[in-house]
Amino acid sequence: MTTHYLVLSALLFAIGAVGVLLRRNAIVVFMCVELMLNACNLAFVTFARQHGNLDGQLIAFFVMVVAAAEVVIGLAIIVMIFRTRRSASVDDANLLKY
Amino acid sequence: MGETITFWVLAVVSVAAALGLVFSRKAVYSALMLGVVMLSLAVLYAVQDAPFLAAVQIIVYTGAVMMLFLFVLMLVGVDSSDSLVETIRGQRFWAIVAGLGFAALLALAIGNVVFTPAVGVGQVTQAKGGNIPALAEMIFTRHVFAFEVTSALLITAALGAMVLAHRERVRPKATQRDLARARFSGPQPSPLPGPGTYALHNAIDMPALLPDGSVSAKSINRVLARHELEDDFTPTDPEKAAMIREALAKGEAEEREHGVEAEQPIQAKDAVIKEDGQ
Amino acid sequence: MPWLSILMAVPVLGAVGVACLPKGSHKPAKQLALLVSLVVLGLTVAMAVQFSPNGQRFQFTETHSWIPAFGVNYGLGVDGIALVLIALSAVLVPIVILASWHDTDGPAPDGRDDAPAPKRSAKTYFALLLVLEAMMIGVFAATDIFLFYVFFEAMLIPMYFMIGSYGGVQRSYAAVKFLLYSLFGGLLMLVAVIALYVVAEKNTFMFPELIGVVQDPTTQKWLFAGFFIAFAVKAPLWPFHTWLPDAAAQAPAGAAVLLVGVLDKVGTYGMLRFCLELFPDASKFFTPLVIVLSVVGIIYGAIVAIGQTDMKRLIAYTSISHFGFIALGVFAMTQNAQAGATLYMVNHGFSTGALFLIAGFLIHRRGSAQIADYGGVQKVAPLLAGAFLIAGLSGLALPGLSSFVSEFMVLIGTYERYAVPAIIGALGVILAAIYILWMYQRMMNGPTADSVKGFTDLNGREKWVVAPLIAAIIALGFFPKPVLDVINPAVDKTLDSAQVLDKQPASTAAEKKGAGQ
Amino acid sequence: MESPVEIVQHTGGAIGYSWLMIALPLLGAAILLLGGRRTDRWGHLLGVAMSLGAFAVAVASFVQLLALNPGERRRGIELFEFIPGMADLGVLIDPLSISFALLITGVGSLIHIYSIGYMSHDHDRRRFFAYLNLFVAAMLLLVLSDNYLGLFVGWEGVGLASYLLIGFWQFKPSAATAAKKAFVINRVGDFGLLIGIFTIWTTFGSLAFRDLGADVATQASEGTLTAIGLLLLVGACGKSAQLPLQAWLLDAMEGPTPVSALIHAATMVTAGVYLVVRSGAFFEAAPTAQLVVTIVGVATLLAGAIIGCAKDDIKKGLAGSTMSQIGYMMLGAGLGPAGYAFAIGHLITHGFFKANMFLGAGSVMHAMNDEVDMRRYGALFPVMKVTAVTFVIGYLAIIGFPLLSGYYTKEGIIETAMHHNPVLGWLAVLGAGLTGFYMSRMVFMTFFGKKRWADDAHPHESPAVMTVPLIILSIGSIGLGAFLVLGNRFATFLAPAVGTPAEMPEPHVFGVGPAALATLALVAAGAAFAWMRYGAAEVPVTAPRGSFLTTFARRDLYGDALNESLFMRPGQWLTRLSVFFDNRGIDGLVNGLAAGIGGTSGRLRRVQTGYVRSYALSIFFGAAVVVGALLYVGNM
Repeated sequence: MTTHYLVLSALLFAIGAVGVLLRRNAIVVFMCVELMLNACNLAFVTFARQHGNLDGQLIAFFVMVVAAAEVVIGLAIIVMIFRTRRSASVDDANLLKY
Repeated sequence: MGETITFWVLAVVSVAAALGLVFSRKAVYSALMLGVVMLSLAVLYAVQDAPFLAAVQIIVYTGAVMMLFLFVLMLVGVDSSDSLVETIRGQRFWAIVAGLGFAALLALAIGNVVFTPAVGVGQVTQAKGGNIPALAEMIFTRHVFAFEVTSALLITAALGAMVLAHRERVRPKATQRDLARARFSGPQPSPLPGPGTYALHNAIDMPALLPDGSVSAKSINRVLARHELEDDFTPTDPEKAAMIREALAKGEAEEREHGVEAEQPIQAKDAVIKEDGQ
Repeated sequence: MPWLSILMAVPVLGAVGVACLPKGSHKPAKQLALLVSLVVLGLTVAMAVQFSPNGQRFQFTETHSWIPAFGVNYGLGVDGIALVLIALSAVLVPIVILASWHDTDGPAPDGRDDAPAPKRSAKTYFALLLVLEAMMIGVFAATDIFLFYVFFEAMLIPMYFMIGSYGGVQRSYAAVKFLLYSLFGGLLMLVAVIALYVVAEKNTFMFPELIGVVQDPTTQKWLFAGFFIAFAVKAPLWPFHTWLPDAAAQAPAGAAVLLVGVLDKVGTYGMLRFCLELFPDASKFFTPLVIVLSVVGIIYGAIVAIGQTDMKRLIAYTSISHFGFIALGVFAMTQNAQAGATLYMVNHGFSTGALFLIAGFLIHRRGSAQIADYGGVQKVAPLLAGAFLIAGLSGLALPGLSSFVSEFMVLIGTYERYAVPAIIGALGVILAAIYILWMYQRMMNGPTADSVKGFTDLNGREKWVVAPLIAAIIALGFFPKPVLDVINPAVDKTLDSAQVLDKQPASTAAEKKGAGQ
Repeated sequence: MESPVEIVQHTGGAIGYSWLMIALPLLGAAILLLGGRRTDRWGHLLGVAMSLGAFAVAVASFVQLLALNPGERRRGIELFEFIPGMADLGVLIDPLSISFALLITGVGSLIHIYSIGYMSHDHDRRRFFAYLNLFVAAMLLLVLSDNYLGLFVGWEGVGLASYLLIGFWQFKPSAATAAKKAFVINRVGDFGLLIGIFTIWTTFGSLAFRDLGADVATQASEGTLTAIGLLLLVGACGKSAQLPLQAWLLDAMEGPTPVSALIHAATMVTAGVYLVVRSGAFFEAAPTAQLVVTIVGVATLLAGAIIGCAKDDIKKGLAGSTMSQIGYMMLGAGLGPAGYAFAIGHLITHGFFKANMFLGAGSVMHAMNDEVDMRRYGALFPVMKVTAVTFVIGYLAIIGFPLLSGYYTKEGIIETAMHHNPVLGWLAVLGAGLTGFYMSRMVFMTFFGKKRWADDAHPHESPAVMTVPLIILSIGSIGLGAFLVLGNRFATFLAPAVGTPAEMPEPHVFGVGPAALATLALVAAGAAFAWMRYGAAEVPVTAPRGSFLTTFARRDLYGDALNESLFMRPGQWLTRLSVFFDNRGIDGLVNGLAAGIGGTSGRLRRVQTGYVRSYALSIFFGAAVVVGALLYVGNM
């Protein structure tokens, strides 16, 4: 069963990554990042169960904490950018280039 | 046996939801899709005897973080759908190639590892009397520093968000006298008509009438009005439907004419700032 | 009496003094610079007098440890070859200062001394010149290889600024090209210096201790290559020469003289001192290559010189041909050839220096460096034309003038060991006659071009510049013995430590004559 | 077969001060050049004084040398060490060098005096006398030096002086080109001599004549000796305008006439002959080299004569004849010890009568306000009596009129040549005939026949300061030949310096041998033919279009055209090619490298698109690579 879980987690991670690459709306990109984080949590929990060692679950717990902090800051930035630029598209902020 | 069934059901649901998250046009739909994924994962945690995590996932993650997303979506304009046409040349193609490649690689990696049957955390949790005490004992003995650091992290995150979102008051707070002066120098001295003042109806979606009898575009919520028109929930009385359509058209005309800021309902405070700013 | 340190300190202090003069004091800056350089000249002469040619090899040595961790010490010392080159630079600098009296001034009416405010600050120019002199003396006096390398690179900076901010129209291109070329060479040498330090495992950079230490032939070859390429770029051997014409053409006349007269000599001096003595077997291995390069340089430099239209570029190409002779002499590894090469370094400094300075006077009068813009100067300024002729003739190694003695010794020394390169090298003598006399004819003879009518002859200052150079050229031409007596023992020791067995491969009659001596 | 005697170190007496001969004119040149305008007034007198001073020292040394018995007549004086360990400059006084010195200073002084008159109107006459003194000093250094290096210094010094004097009137572009051409072609000759000196040094380890005596043949292989001989010959040809390198002599006539007289008739052009005679030891040890010398001599002899026949410019005609007479001397020098005495004898007599004729031509030009074309002369005899008489004496001497000086020395050369190699002998006789023709042509066109003067020309006799040297020179060209040749007086005098031949035939007053009579006949025929064409008949003022042979001669046997196409044009092409290669090739490479680096960095810059998503893509690719690597390493 463990391989199934891991493959699922890999699949979710890949979809999240593709989502980050394809979507232009900052918030959707942010959600895809959250999806990738969750995929990792799933893998951690699976390994915890596999090795019979609670560390996996502990790590997953910490990941959630960090994810929360990250979301707060990320969304604050998105709001701030939106307020100044009136657009939440990721591609609009491309002044720092050649 | 039950576990495999739940796994396969939830796996399919979560993958579909993930795909939906990535490919849906509207941001709100993506948010909901993410919620679905999170919930299915929570169940999977539970199945993998991590009840505490399942609970935290549902309460904290889905409950709080997802809702945060929805809030920001609302702020940013829930209807801001973006077209799926790709602007960067070759981005889509290479993104998919990379995604597939990565997934294949991981699958390959996982594939060629032969797993012994899972040991399961049962034995450890019994010794400590349940999953939560075991986790608690670990957190507060071996990982107490990490725990304290995460608490500091959360506080700073909260503080950070406030600092980021805070807008320094550039001018003194508008006093009562200023507000009065602004109102009478502004285009709209009298308070805006309440939804029902000359309202023929007390429904939220019905536009109020201006003293000169014309429909007030600002008195309705454009998003709701648009939904009604699109999904044909307009009131049966054609005359009322016409009023909604008229208000909506007038709002969009004004929006085109004045540029974006006409979208939001004008607060007096902003009017003051705008005037002084000129 | 730490002669060498004083010799380096005085110009540096002078430079600081010149730089700190109040703003806008151009004339006093020049006078102070001239005074300082004359003091240095006096000190050099005093030092040279005390130098005993047949005494032990390095004299006036000073060794203070500088970076004990690497065994780098502030080692100075002078042997015959280095002394002669230091004397050359000490003589050239005051002459150059005197000659570039108006170089930094705006388009002053020619000849008159009260020129209007200069376009660019004369103070920095003369300060740079003095700093350059200090480094020139340093590079020849250093017996510690690391110190030599430091001076080798440091010399580029003042010259870069002198070309870069005081040069002609394309000065920045020329200055950058000069700097990149030399740095490229210098970095290779840095690698070789470090490798040498590591391979020798003697925890010292002192040159006398490192002679013949590196035994294994392959490392010797690599280290030799590192050193040699740096020196080949510096003293332009054939493929690495394209920076010299640009730098010399764009630099002001005084800077060009120092660039060609002394800076490039560091390259050939380096070959003679470091390449030959530190890596004897590698030198012998690479000798055929170097001989081919130098002979190509001689012929190629001369031919391209004939085709030039710009006066200073032509003189630059002639000095590429002369450097071919010097390198040929160094690597022919016979007593006559190497003594001739060293003497050639000195003579070349005087003859090409005189050519450049007089070209500078002409450009100062006419404003353009194109040969076609002149014609019939001889009628209008006979003294100027006469000096130009003597300098040109010493350029084409006319007997009775200095370059002939050295060129003769180089060629006869090379002929003793390699006949064909000497013969091809001797062809350069004919090409030299063509390019010098053709230039002289187009500029000085024929009907006086109207643009040249307003020329004034050499004024007092310019006479003081040209007279010592011409005197040196004629004196060294007729009586080179005193200089050769200083050079010969030093060359002898160089050849010993370069393990050259048959220094004088002449036939039996030589022994008979030698015995009779 | 007696070889030259040992050189003895000498101190004291006139010979002890013989180095003054070089020093005095050198000092004079230095004073006049450095003095500048201040020395203008008395400059020329100083020049003449210095030249006469040198002549006095030469005569004193000559007298002291005669006083010594023949065995020790080679005196060496040590001066100073030029290049330590290689060569020390010194003076060698022996019969050969003293006879040259006498010729140079004697004729030189006469020409100095003559130039006072000739150059009287030229405002930088001072510079002219400075260069003349410089020339005399360099020529004396050449002939008096006791080693090859000193000889070489004198050799190039003479080349420099000729460059300065040919190009004396610098404002004339033709003079400047002629001067440059002379110097460059001399330099080609010097290149040969330089390589010869290197070979001598490498094989014998010394450059002093003292060590290169007759035993030279034993110390080196035949091959090297021939090589040395040929290289010295190349040097000699360069300086004496012999065949391969003769193009510069005719252009050298651009210089003032005294220059042509002194340098291109009497002294400099004979330096080549001196070199061949002085290095006799090498040539005797290498017969092939000697043969080549004789061949070159005869070839030049004929070429010079042919050119002489076609030239209308009097100075160019005389230059052609000089070339041919030096051909005779080279022929004589190539015959070994037997010919040396006659070669040097002819050299000295030629010095007198050729200088005499050149100065005569100079005074004619002076009178006809610098007209050089003989077709503009005619019937000058009555008007310029002294010049005409001296010129005719010179003419008779050069064609070998019996009893005059040219007859004895040229006859001697032809006799020895006939004895040595008949083919060369008869060619020499043919040359003598041609000489008879063109010299007579020159005399008849100039002094006899009808008047063809330009309308503004009113010739008059030159002032005394010019005619006195003419008279002295003509006296010399009458008696000198007989004095030297009869009784082998000059041969015995030269013996200690150059050795003596196995047997010395006793020359007789009037040669009756077959060769002598044939020469006389041919000369007479030539003169008669010339009288018929130019004396009696009407000489057209403009040169008629000649047959193929005349244009061939007029174009100096296409010597210049040959040089042009063989060396000049390819040279210019090569120069343009290498300048192009240098600018485009090497510089192109360097600048290309720089541009290349600039280009790549420009393209690399474009990777920074500014879009967050493309950066995310590259990060993702990076992650994929890392996973792949881990996988690869994991199960490797």
